[in-house]
Amino acid sequence: MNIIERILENINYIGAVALFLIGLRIVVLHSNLIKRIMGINIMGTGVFLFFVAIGNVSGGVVPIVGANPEGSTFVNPLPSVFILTGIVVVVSITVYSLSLVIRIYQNYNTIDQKELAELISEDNNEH
Amino acid sequence: MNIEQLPIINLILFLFMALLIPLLKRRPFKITLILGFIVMCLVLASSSHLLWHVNEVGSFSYTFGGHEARYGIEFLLTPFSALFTWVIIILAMIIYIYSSGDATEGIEQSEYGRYYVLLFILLLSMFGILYTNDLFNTYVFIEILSITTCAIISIKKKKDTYTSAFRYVMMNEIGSLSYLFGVALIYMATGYTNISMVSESIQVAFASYPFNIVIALAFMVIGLGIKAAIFPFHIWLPDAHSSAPSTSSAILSAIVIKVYLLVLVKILFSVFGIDILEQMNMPLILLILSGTAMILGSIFAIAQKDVKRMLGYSSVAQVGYILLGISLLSFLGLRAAFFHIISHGLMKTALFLSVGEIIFYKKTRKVNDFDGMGFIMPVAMGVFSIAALGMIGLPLTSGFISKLNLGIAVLENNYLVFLVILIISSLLNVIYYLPIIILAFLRNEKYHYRMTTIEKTPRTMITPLILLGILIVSLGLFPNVIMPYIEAAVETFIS
Amino acid sequence: MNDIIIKNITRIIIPFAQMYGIFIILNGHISPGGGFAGGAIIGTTLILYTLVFGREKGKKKFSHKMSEISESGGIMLFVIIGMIGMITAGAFLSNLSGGFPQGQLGEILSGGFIPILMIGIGIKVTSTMISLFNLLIDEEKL
Amino acid sequence: MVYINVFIIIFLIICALAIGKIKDLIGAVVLFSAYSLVMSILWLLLNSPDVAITEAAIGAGVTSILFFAVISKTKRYEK
Amino acid sequence: MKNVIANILFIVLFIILVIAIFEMPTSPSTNAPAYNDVVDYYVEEGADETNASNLIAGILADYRGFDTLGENIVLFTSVVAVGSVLRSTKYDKEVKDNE
Repeated sequence: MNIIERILENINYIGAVALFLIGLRIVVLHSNLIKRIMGINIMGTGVFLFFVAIGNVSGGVVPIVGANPEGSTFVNPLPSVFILTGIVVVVSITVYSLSLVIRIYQNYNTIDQKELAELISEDNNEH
Repeated sequence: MNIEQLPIINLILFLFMALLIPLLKRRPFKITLILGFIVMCLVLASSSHLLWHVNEVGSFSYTFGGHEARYGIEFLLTPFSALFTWVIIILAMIIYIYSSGDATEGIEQSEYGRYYVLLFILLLSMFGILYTNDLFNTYVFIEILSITTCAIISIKKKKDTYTSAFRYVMMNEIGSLSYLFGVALIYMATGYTNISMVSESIQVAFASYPFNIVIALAFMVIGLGIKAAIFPFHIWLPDAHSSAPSTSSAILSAIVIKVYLLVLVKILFSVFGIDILEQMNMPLILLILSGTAMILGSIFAIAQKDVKRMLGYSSVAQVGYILLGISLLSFLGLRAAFFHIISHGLMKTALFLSVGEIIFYKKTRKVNDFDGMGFIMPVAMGVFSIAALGMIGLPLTSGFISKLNLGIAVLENNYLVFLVILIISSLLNVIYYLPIIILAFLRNEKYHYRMTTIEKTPRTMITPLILLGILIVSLGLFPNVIMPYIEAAVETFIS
Repeated sequence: MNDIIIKNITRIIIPFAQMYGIFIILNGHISPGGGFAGGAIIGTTLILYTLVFGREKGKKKFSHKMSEISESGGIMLFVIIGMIGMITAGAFLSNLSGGFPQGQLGEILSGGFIPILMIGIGIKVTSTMISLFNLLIDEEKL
Repeated sequence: MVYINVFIIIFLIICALAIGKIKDLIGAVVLFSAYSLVMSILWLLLNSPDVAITEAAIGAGVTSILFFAVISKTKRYEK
Repeated sequence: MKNVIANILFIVLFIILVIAIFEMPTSPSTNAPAYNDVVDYYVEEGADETNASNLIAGILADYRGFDTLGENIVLFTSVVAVGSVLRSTKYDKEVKDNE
């Protein structure tokens, strides 16, 4: 079957897109705040997987000069550089949002979006 | 040390200032404030020089590490980036002077140091976004910008700031990752991240891999649209604006959103180019979004009782105006959009800062409590009125000029519908701004006696407000002072 | 935690893990790895120490002041190295053209400022990780 | 080689879906840790060991610890 | 109900993206458009210009060193931001007293 072959060829890209969308779904629809932060992380890894898949060369070797036999093709080093930056950025965002979660829990005693929305609307009605 | 080093020196000055503040925490806070002011003055001087240089001598590029632009990272100084960094530093200085009069509402004394660290890193990232000519470098700066903007909201220790900051950080992160996905798709099809190189090879890539380019455009516009509060993605904005400290709201609404819109302009015109956009019917989609934003933003604003929320929704409508100018894809349209970015920046700063002063001294944010406020705080309310009249678009203010320009641009393209929408939106603006002015100044004779008991506000708070009022009026009277620079900025995208 | 087995095993593991982290940082430019990975590994060992021996002892190993210094020190090092390039070669972050020693390809001392930068990044990441963990875990001091 | 790749991708997708479904947050973090580790193996297969090391240290190590720290201060089970 | 609609939307989006992927230059070879002259330059000249045998480290610190500086600034900012959120202050004391 042609279609299965093509899926197998592009499996990394399809996986990347799937992870991106699953992460997006968790961020948008899930009501638990910590789960939503995990969703951000999953989205991030999806994008990074896409980048890595762009850089891959089948039969290529890691771009380290002198450690590989002569004549071998190197993989594209640039996507790796992008991702190294990206991973750290996503971690920073994660930690910042986790600190917000701690504060929200201390103030409202819940980390569930639906309960939070109710509590906030109650607060607004009191004033 | 030649002129080409100035952009990076600006960034390093901001960075050093941000690193210096924690070291100074045992000294009196005044020293930090004065040092920060000196840094801002230096940056203002160098940005003014750069603005003069790029307009008189010509644009130039600066590459890091002495590598060629395509292999490394490039800073591109065009009339566009020079003009808007100059505007940003002026607005930031006004807000900075205001906030130094210990009116940073809701922020505690012990957090002042961190607030200014975040403020300087915020400025650094905005300068970086405008200077850089590299898609991935833009992503890095966008992330710095989004984390700092969230942090200057959540620095206020109140219950609702945390929830609104959390929502903002989630939306922001979805936006950043969508943008990064777009960068990945463009990199996949062209092999470059340098904007000039991409725009050279994108036509070929579009011919061979159209799906890459279409999806990349969609992801980037959605990602930046979330951050710039373009209509269907604006849900984070009113919460974030109303719960943040007043100075932060002014920064957010007047500068940060505009920076994202400018990135969007850069992406649309420099990366993709008008040809591809028109083939994809992108202008039509953006036009529809901007039209709905202009009407619905104003209608939502009418329904608000909290004055800061009202201003937030008004920003949604104003983003619609700017987007309308951008999506006409014409010289006049972009000129109107750029002018409106500047004039709305001034007006929104004035509105938020004057409201901030009122909230700080009167502890009220309900629209109905503005009864007779004009006699209690004449300067704040006076500047508020000037800015509000500007938002309505009355002559003599800068708002009138931007609406006039926008109207001309719309007529040039024969979009009569949008002229009607423009007028309806202005009328809706009248409905929610005018009652406040009438309440504050014209009704309730009994408040007249309060003229004698004017609140003593620090001079550092009054001066920026008066300055803003003067700037709004003078920009309305003499728009031609700044028009050549704006036209030069437009010419970097449309020749 | 008062389990003697965990304490002793942690004592044995931590030096090796830290050595591994330092190895990764120092070899970042000749083999896979680099400042981020190595810094994160050293950071996790410090977090492990704090978890096993408690916050007070952890504070002694890596005090607040030290983390603050390495916090801004990492960036400062970066910018100063960049400025050296700016003065000598006229471009921010000039490496070999900025006059940094070239060294022998494949040795640890090679690549101009890259090893120095990697060490800077490593220190920065380490201190960031441990101070973020401490901020998150700290009891409220009311 | 291709089949290992496919297997890993399926594992990752199932992991991500399970993170969305599971009610116990500690379990979700453990799943997330496993997810990051397998992701780093995948990146090793795709010839980028630098990224794999960083992801194993930061994604599976530090991020999980930070999640645990926060869960210990908030609620463990969601409704 | 809302979830079902959202799920269908996500599945449709996924299918669209997968169909788009089939049209993209996905082949993992040196013929891919991403593997262009820039990469060739890095592979051929990178080791000489930076004198680091790991090209990724060379690009990270030298060619794209400014990105790395930006990333360090992100880390610094995150520490400041988390500190500003989590450092307990007078406000928390008031909340505790009220309870």
